[in-house]
Amino acid sequence: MASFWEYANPLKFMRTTDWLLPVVAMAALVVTAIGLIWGFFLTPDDFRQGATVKIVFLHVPAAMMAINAWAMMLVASLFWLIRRHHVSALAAKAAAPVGLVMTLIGLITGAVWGQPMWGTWWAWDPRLTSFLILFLFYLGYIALWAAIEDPDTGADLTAVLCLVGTVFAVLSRYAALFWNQGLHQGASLSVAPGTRMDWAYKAPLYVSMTGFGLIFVALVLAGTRTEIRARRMKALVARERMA
Amino acid sequence: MSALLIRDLRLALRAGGGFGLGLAFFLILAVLVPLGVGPEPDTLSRIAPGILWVGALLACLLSLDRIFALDFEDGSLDLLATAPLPLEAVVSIKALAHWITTGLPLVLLSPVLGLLLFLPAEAYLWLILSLMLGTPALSVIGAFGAALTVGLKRGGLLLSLLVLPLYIPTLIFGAEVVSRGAQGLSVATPLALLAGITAGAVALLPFASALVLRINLR
Amino acid sequence: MSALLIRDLRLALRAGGGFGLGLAFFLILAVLVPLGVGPEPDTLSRIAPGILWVGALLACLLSLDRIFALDFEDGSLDLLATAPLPLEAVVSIKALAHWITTGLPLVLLSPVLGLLLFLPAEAYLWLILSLMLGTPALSVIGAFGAALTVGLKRGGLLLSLLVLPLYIPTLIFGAEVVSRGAQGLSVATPLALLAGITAGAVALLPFASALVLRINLR
Amino acid sequence: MMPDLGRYAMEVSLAYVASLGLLAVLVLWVWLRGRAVRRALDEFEKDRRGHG
Amino acid sequence: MMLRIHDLSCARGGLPVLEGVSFTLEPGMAMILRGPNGCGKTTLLRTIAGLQPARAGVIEAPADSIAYSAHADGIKATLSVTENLAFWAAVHGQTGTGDAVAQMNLASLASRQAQNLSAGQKRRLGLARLLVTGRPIWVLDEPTVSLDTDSVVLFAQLVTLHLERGGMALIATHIDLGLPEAQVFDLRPHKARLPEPGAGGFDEAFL
Amino acid sequence: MMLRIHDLSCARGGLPVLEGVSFTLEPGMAMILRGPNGCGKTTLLRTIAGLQPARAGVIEAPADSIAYSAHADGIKATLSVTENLAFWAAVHGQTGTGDAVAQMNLASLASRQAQNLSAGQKRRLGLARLLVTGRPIWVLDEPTVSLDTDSVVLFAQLVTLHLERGGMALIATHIDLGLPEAQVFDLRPHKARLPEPGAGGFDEAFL
Ligand code: HEM
Ligand SMILES: Nc1ncnc2c1ncn2[C@@H]1O[C@H](COP(=O)(O)OP(=O)(O)OP(=O)(O)O)[C@@H](O)[C@H]1O
Ligand SMILES: Nc1ncnc2c1ncn2[C@@H]1O[C@H](COP(=O)(O)OP(=O)(O)OP(=O)(O)O)[C@@H](O)[C@H]1O
Ligand SMILES: [Mg+2]
Ligand SMILES: [Mg+2]
Repeated sequence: MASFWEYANPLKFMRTTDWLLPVVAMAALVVTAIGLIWGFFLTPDDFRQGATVKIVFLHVPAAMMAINAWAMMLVASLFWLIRRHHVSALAAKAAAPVGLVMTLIGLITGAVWGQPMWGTWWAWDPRLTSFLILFLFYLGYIALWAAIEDPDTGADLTAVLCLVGTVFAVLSRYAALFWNQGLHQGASLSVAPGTRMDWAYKAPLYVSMTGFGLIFVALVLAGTRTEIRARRMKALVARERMA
Repeated sequence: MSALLIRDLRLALRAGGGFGLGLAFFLILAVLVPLGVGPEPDTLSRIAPGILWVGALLACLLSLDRIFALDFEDGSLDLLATAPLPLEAVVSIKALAHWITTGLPLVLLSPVLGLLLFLPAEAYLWLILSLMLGTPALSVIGAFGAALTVGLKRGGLLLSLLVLPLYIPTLIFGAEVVSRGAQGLSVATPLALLAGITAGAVALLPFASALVLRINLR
Repeated sequence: MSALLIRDLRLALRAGGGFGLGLAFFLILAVLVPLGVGPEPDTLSRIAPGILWVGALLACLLSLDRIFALDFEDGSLDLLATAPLPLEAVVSIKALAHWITTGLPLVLLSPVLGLLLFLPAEAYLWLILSLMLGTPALSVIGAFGAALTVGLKRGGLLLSLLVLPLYIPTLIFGAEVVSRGAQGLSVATPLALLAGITAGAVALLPFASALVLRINLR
Repeated sequence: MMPDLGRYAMEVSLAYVASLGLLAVLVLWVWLRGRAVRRALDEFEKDRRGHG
Repeated sequence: MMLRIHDLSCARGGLPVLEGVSFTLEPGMAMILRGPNGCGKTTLLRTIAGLQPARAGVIEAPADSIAYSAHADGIKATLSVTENLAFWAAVHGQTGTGDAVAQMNLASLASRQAQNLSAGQKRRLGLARLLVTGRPIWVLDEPTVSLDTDSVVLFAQLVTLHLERGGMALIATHIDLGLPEAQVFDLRPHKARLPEPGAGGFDEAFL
Repeated sequence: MMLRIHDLSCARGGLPVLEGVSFTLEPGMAMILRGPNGCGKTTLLRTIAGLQPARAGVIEAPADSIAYSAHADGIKATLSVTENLAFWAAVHGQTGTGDAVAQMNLASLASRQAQNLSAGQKRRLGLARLLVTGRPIWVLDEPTVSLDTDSVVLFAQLVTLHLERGGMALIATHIDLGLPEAQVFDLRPHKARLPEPGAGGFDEAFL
């Protein structure tokens, strides 16, 4: 386990990602391209949904990553609060914009899909609603980081916001479920019983989910490297001012 | 403890303390909505529960930055942090003072605004009850947001952005109580959930707020 | 003159300048209202014009205190007052910068929020047009309010109270344009009145604002 | 090459264009910001070494 | 009952400011901190008062024994002198503010709102607060700013009385307070040395 | 081109502060204002700069000839040194900030954000602003606060150069600037006497 914590050292992290980042980035590009090309060009139309079923290869991976990104931020925030490793705080900071864009892609593809399927761009369905609320949480988290001068204070405050926000995001999900029962698909893919989706769709879907996951990892690594550099720059400037 | 409460109430009531501004804002909002939406009693009475709750929430929101910012600026907060009171108690009492000067008057004013929005007669009781149960949660959650942003210059809009999403569960259950009440349906479940949220927030959030405040002071 | 405009825009866009917060607030409000009022598309689409206008107004309102307060605190306002620019021009340009960073983005975001509130398809054009015509008035009137309260500590809530009543005519005509548009009625009269208010406010209010500002500086 | 998207051509292509566009913007933003920060830091450190 | 500081090191804004500060205060002792602007006096006092964590080192003091007074006085402009004092007395579980008012020569101003006091009077009110905390260790940050000479003398008498009763005082100041019995602690030798930035490297603390 | 003050009387917060102030500045002249804290230096300078009306008396100066510099510098923390200066230059219809940057020894900091400047560097930036206004009459309120001795000398040279070119300077300060040619104007004799409150009556000014 001790070896794992070494990567929380900025220097070690920079060295490792020096070679890891290009690898992950390439993998992300290739896998995503395969998944999307397969999904877009090589899948049959659904008998009910027609060609719109092709949207699933963007919608579901994006939605999944939007939630996973928040989960990753939660874990990184906990790491920071407990072990105070700077890299984890900076990784959480770097993940937020990626999560935000994933949420946005989920929302947009969902809206575009909703128009032919449900006859409306938007419905106040609980799942959609909680997704919109997640979007708001991302905005708040990013805005708080941007507003604070001192990096350690920023890391502390955003970490607490992430924890408290998670609790309230979950509460909002239940509140939204209580408030309105919706139109949206259930978990048609995740759980084994009643597997409703054909392998012709499932296979490319898995590929593009992996691709989105890799994109996320690559962007977070790149973002964390940037944040580490920015942090070092800030420290050097402050130190010069002091001397 | 009571000394702090009394001081905060006294400061709010003295000239320039800002007591009544939240109330006035609530009133103005209830006037603006009919002006924007149009005067039909049907529509207004349908949306009245939601609008009143959203209005209460915004009125609460706008007075949040007074909870800690003034004490931070004049150094009182440093001194309170070194006083024998635990900071958790300070936070709770300040949230209580905020509720007494903002939430409670909102509860009392709300029936009047209900009239302006043609709230159905059956709903008044539930409006008062739900606001009574829910506004403490608004103050406590708001105190958390205020503690998060206390050191920031002109943090007002950021504060709103952080706090409003946290208000969502309270809003949903609160408005649901009133609109179910207006339709004569059972309100037991949302009322219980509202009470649960308030109880949870009051019991747990002061710890988070005190933590954040300590971080901001150092 | 353009130097001032460019500086204000640049400041708003730099980190911590608060650009986008008003927008986020507008978005949150459009989310809160359905959560309070309930998800029925019928009701929502009926109240959408009014709610969107009230939301734009509040988002504008909450960013007003940035117009002068920051410049006042760091002494720039004193220096601007002694610069060769007439203070009326300073006020107008600052209102313009506020509009570009708040009003204009609101206009552009409003169709998306229209989706969330099920605004009828015919109304989108009128929504954008009316906001485009009306938000400059909001910024100019707001700049007047900000000039009135510039020296006050935590003047935010007071500012809201002073400005909201001044916003009422703009709100009424603006929302009327959209709701008539939604029903397919003629919008010529309210549109003309809205344009009239904006033209009048833009032409005359800067003089009042400059006057008030001069009084607050001395 | 292009599959026949039937009557949903608009929707499907819109979804793909919008999503890929957003992703491209994100990647570009991460990349540009990374480059800017790296350059600033390099310059700063070179300066320091130059001045002793 | 004593205050023991051992090998203390403190930071401000993420940068180390002071290091290796050690001293002990025993009942009846006063210690004056000296050092140029920006040398870290305020930072040290805030650390000792428990408002910010130390980077390293030991601060030993009985719980709830330190009364801290900062650059800002924590005075509410719309409360009267007595109301301000009574509040702090109540917070510290004390009763009666009469003594403090008399000792700081505020009797004629007791019912005046704080916003109508001059800067020096305000400062006297801030110092009177120390008397109503009932705490033995006073940690004071430039207590005599904007006081006139008479008030400085009054303040020195007050500190002497406090020491005679077994209290302690740790005072950061630039001027001569007229406390001959006080020890002086010069902070200049304790300026933190910055760790060398690793050549092109990023160590844990980014420095 | 000159600045003539005759029998000026000014007020702060509704209370008269100074009265009977008269002096004249001609091209090439500098005048130093002296007086204890709170005697009204800032008030007088703000009145002369046109930021507040005089209670009585005459201020004669050509339009748009006064460059005022206050306790606060009007520097935007998120703009760089050049951006800050270029803005003020543009407002005053001037172009080019290179000279000002070089003269105030800011060249190495030109692209640094103002928030990363130390207090003294910030102050130098504030003074560089005077150079880009292109105005002949400098009205400066404690311009050397937080400057180190080298910078004070630099500033004095700058003022001398400005005077040689036919400029004027009116400076409120507590320290010795090293401007032997400057005249000194002591404000103490000009403290406003409060009018006697009319016995039980309310006179025009409520005093
Ligand atoms: C703006 C509107 C929409 C939003 C915000 C949205 C959001 C989501 C979210 C959050 C998930 C869950 C992903 C996960 O748990 O891994 C999801 C999955 C899914 N969505 Fe949507 N959605 C929207 C519209 C639609 C529409 C219109 C359709 C199709 C008619 C659709 C079909 C699906 C499908 C098939 C899944 C996969 C379900 C599963 O197996 O978990 N969505 N969407
Ligand atoms: N937020 C901050 N970020 C970085 N450095 C800071 C910050 N705040 C203060 N400093 C620096 O920390 C150092 C110590 O400041 P401190 O306030 O303790 O000084 P001081 O000895 O009390 O000075 P004074 O005599 O002026 O009160 C100063 O050099 C200051 O510039
Ligand atoms: N708002 C106010 N209301 C009443 N009196 C005020 C107000 N502001 C300032 N004063 C008083 O006006 C007097 C003049 O203030 P001014 O700022 O001009 O002094 P100064 O000579 O510049 O002092 P310093 O040397 O400290 O800068 C002071 O005695 C001050 O107490
Ligand atoms: Mg200090
Ligand atoms: Mg002054």
